[in-house]
Amino acid sequence: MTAPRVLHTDAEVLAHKRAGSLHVVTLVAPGVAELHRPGTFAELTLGGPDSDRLARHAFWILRTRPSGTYGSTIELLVAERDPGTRWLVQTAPGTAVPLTAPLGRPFALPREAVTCTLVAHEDGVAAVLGLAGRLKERGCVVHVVLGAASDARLYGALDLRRTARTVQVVTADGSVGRRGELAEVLPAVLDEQRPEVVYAAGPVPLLRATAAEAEARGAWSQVAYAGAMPCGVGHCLGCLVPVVGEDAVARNVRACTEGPVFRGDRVRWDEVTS
Amino acid sequence: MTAPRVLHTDAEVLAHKRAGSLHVVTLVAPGVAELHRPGTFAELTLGGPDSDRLARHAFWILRTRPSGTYGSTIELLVAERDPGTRWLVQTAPGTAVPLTAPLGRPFALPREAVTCTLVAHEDGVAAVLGLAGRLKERGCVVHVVLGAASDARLYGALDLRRTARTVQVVTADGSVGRRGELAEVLPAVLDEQRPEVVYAAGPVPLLRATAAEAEARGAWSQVAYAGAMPCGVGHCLGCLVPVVGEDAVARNVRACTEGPVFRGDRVRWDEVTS
Amino acid sequence: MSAAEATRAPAVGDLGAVRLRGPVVAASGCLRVTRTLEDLADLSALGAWVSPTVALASASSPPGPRWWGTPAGLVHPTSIEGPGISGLLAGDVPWFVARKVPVIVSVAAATLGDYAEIVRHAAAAPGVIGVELRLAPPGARGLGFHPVTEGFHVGRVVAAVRGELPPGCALLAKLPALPDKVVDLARAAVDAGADAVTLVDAAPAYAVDPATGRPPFPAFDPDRLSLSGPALLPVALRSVHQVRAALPQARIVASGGVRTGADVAAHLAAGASAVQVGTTLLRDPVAPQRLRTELSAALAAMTPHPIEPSDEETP
Amino acid sequence: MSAAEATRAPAVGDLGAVRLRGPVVAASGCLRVTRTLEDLADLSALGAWVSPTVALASASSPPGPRWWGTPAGLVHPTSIEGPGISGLLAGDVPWFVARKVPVIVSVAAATLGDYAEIVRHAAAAPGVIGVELRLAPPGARGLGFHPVTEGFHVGRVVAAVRGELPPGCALLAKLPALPDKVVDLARAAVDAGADAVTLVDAAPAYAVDPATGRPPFPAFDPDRLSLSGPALLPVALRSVHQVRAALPQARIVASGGVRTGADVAAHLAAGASAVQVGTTLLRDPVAPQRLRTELSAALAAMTPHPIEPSDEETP
Ligand SMILES: Cc1cc2nc3c(=O)[nH]c(=O)nc-3n(C[C@H](O)[C@H](O)[C@H](O)COP(=O)(O)OP(=O)(O)OC[C@H]3O[C@@H](n4cnc5c(N)ncnc54)[C@H](O)[C@@H]3O)c2cc1C
Ligand SMILES: Cc1cc2nc3c(=O)[nH]c(=O)nc-3n(C[C@H](O)[C@H](O)[C@H](O)COP(=O)(O)OP(=O)(O)OC[C@H]3O[C@@H](n4cnc5c(N)ncnc54)[C@H](O)[C@@H]3O)c2cc1C
Ligand SMILES: Cc1cc2nc3c(=O)[nH]c(=O)nc-3n(C[C@H](O)[C@H](O)[C@H](O)COP(=O)(O)O)c2cc1C
Ligand SMILES: Cc1cc2nc3c(=O)[nH]c(=O)nc-3n(C[C@H](O)[C@H](O)[C@H](O)COP(=O)(O)O)c2cc1C
Ligand code: FES
Ligand code: FES
Repeated sequence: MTAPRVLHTDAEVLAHKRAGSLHVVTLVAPGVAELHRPGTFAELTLGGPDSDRLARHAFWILRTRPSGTYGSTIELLVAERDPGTRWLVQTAPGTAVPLTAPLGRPFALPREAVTCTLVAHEDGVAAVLGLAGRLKERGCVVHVVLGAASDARLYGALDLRRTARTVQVVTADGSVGRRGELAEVLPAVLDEQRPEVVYAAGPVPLLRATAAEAEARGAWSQVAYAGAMPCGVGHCLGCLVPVVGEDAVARNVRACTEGPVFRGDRVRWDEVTS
Repeated sequence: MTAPRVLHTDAEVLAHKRAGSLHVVTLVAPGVAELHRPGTFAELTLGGPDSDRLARHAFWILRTRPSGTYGSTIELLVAERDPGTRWLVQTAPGTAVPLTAPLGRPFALPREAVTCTLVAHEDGVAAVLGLAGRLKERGCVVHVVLGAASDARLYGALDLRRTARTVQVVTADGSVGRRGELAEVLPAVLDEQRPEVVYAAGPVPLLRATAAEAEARGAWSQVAYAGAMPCGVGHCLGCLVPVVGEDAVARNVRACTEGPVFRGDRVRWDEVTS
Repeated sequence: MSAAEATRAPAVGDLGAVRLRGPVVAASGCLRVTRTLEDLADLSALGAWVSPTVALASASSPPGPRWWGTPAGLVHPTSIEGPGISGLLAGDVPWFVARKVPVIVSVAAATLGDYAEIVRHAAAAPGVIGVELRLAPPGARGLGFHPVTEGFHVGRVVAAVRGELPPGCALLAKLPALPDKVVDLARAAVDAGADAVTLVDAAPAYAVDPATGRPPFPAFDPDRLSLSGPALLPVALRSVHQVRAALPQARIVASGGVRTGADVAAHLAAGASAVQVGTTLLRDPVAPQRLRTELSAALAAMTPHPIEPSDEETP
Repeated sequence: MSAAEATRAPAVGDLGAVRLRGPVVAASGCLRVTRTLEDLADLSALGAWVSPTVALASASSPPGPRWWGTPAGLVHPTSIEGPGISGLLAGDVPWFVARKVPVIVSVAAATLGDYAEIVRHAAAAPGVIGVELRLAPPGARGLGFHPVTEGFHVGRVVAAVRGELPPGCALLAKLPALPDKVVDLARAAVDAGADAVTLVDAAPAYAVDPATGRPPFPAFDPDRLSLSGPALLPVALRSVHQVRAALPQARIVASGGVRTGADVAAHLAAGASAVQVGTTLLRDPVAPQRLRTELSAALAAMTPHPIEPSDEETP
């Protein structure tokens, strides 16, 4: 048998850190760091062993530390959205959290050293933080545009300034950066930066706008889909995304196994539901 | 409306302390301390808001502190027996635990200053710790006999030595005190101490033996029943105990409302199931 | 059901012969008189109290365990015990009436004659605003109760008792959890004159104690166990939805799985005009007032708003 | 059931025409081929894999949400989609066969002729040890599938396909969750020649999205929803217990609510000779090996030990 490409383990909560209204949760998860590539995700069972909520939860892998004092750890950027995430950000250190990772197909990286624009909304930044570094290693010029409702939901700008040539920030309430929405500023940004590849992570309307604006400019797009993913491992069909295959045939494919990263021009956006 | 005799509140976990293999859990529960009398109990909802286990859990009120730095608190002595109690002893301070207390009828206290023997098995000591003090205040001579599987499951002997004239200890493995079972040593103890009232808290066989040995010696017995009590407030009939009423009529009564303390001679022991 | 259909459906609290002061009702067998009941529950938050099911005769309740936790549910024996109709009318009914809680008496009987007799007693008692027929308690075959598994059985029982109810006293028919039959049973109940149908009784179930491989209730018949609690919510909602779709004018009292105000709102949106809460009363002694508060919030958050909750008092 | 009766019941793993290598079976529609499946699940821990239900023709699966969490359960649309029988036999079946996992093909059809045809295809494929008829998928009226709500319907379908199975290929009849009918349906299936009955399919259900007051699946028919998951355990156990009591010789494959090895043991103690696990495979990708381990412990802790688990390989 070949080495596994994905692991299932009882990860152990090591630490929590608040970041505005978001949370960074560090988990001891041996082996995951080594297998992770930007765009893959971790699927967690939240709420403890007696929770009556069966759906699992997907999270981007924000950072990995292949080895440290506590062994191999990963960090997640968590928005408190529902009972499961509320539980996660309140767990006592040492709590076991069943975790399956890394799952899905990562972002495709350009073969050449080209210009790339990374667009991320709120916790979507967790999908692109590591990507920025990888692209820079390959000699790419990296621009980043981050958006959020407000300052409190913005994360990673400082970190990204170390790798990216430019980092722009847009907030809906204008509490930091420019006031506005990512989708609004996108056309002007792309006209100015002229990337060959646009990477995006965030809600569906942002992904759709990214795909359209990239295509209009002859650029590639790679969009990271974060809709419902109740099982994360391909069994439930709860994550079907309508795409057009390389054979030009329309199909509905599982985002957890065929995605979560898709080529923007392959998605039939009119039929995407959430 | 008259003042309530029982409160329902989201108690807050203040602290945990290990005591051998038992745990002392301190909860902020305003008002409960003032209403509590030895023998009443607290009913807790364990596992958090999304737990799929519906049965609640009963605990003796080990100690109360009507006011302190954190307001009115109570302490419980918890044996880790099932998923609910495992959750309780691992909760982070600040966790909310729905709590209803004090429930049930307390131990009856003798009108005169008589000799009393208190018999308790493991966490049953939580039912009699406060009782010993109350009896002493009334001028009673208090003897205590504690039993446990081993030293690690024994609690409160030191505390009780301050109020009780004698404190004897029996463990099944002989790790502390005499080796043996409470029910075995009881006849000799009662012959020696000649109490007018025997109080007991522990498993049904101990309560039954206490009732029988007391009756055989013309003493009263007050036994604290700790069988299943899934609702604790009288609605589910999950706690019926067969008794003979003062009118000499046989009835099955709710231990959570008519008990948990019963006169030992009123229980139809042959029909008690657990 | 579309919003337009929802407005055609019976109003919240409408039980035909009476209108409840609020939609949340204590389910049969799940709220009992105790010394401390009023210290905990705000009884004014209840639209009504449904009594435990009684028969003509009294029957004693055996001691020992009688519920077993299952995932988000509890399995319990189905048995008709307690003080009988006279004991109930002399004891718990006046207790609630004295506290201004509208009372619905739940009854079961072995023959049509017994049904008529027990309903006559119940409906005549002061403060009783309704009678709920417990039809076919799950696994009741052999308990001596009138067997009710087909529509015509339901029709016969309802017809036999209909004449015993004075005006202002509602007749409710509580139906078993039989997904393929519920519409037929409900239609038969309504056609025979029931004011409303209560959907549904606890579901037929079984449980195994991991220590013994057998049901954990030595004192009860293992073939007469049933499931209650949140686990049942989607199953009960299904019956409510089906009956509402098939019988747009029928009044439905939902029963099954309610834990939060959102669950009450879900039952109302599916077509109920009142909603019973059972198991949750065992787990949360302050549930009546909590559900009232949560329900307002849940209805306010639902778009389109499915119903207009009624705050009118029962006349 | 007494211990004496238990020993008379069919042995663990016995499905008549075949004997499974272990009692834990992946339920229909809950385990699918992915690139990483083998990295997570130890497929050798499965007694068999039941395919998602297929029809003769293929049908595409609409995108968008298709499950909704309820207390300890999930509500999902009942629909027969996927590649059709030829696609399945060309794709996933050989994938599992190549990995030495015994395959049971689940089928549904609209007519008796179609049933015979699809079973013939399925049973002839290499590595297929059984065919499971999905009879009356909950709310299937109108989907064009053969309606199955009475014993004689079941008998007709089973009789129509019985002759299509070669020796060594077991015929399973998966029955709907209809508590009052399950014994009749099971008897009809066995009498018509089914090797075993699978008890039960997901239960008819309904769900309301608190934001809209309507079911949360815009792409699916709101009248064809069903409930799966741990919430269902006591309901499924009841059917197993009832059929075992009524038909002591019948082979039963349990389905419903299994989360732990203790739940598998409970189904075995209630009378099953194999136990399917469905929803738990969605939530715990390592469930096959976990259940195998937990089952041994659970059986060891049960007194009296209800059954002797079989470790024999399928021939
Ligand atoms: C008056 C009184 C006072 C007490 N005082 C104390 C005290 O001071 N300290 C102390 O430590 N203890 C005390 N106890 C005992 C304590 O309440 C319980 O023993 C303890 O909480 C364990 O509960 P249990 O017995 O219900 O647990 P278990 O026996 O572990 O629970 C068994 C129950 O779990 C449920 N269950 C099993 N499997 C599942 C599943 N898969 N999903 C959902 N549910 C399931 C079943 O309903 C079963 O009934 C007291 C009890 C009483 C009545
Ligand atoms: C690939 C991917 C990556 C992601 N990365 C991140 C990330 O890095 N950071 C981040 O914060 N988020 C991330 N998300 C989003 C995150 O997984 C979810 O948004 C979050 O966990 C909330 O889950 P939800 O949407 O299911 O919750 P909700 O929308 O709150 O849950 C709704 C579900 O709850 C269930 N439910 C409702 N009521 C009940 C009840 N009474 N009982 C039981 N169940 C009930 C219903 O099934 C319903 O489907 C990511 C998602 C994906 C797919
Ligand atoms: C402890 C208990 C006792 C019950 N007793 C009765 C009863 O006497 N008569 C009756 O019609 N239903 C009885 N039921 C069923 C409930 O009234 C209710 O219909 C069912 O439990 C489903 O609702 P729930 O999920 O809110 O509990 C009882 C349920 C429980 C849990
Ligand atoms: C996502 C999902 C898909 C399912 N698909 C099918 C199916 O195609 N055919 C079938 O017979 N049952 C299907 N079922 C029902 C399961 O096979 C099983 O009988 C049911 O879920 C009860 O078992 P469980 O509680 O272990 O999930 C499906 C269930 C789920 C949750
Ligand atoms: S999340 Fe279940 S198949 Fe993708
Ligand atoms: S514990 Fe429910 S009535 Fe006593």
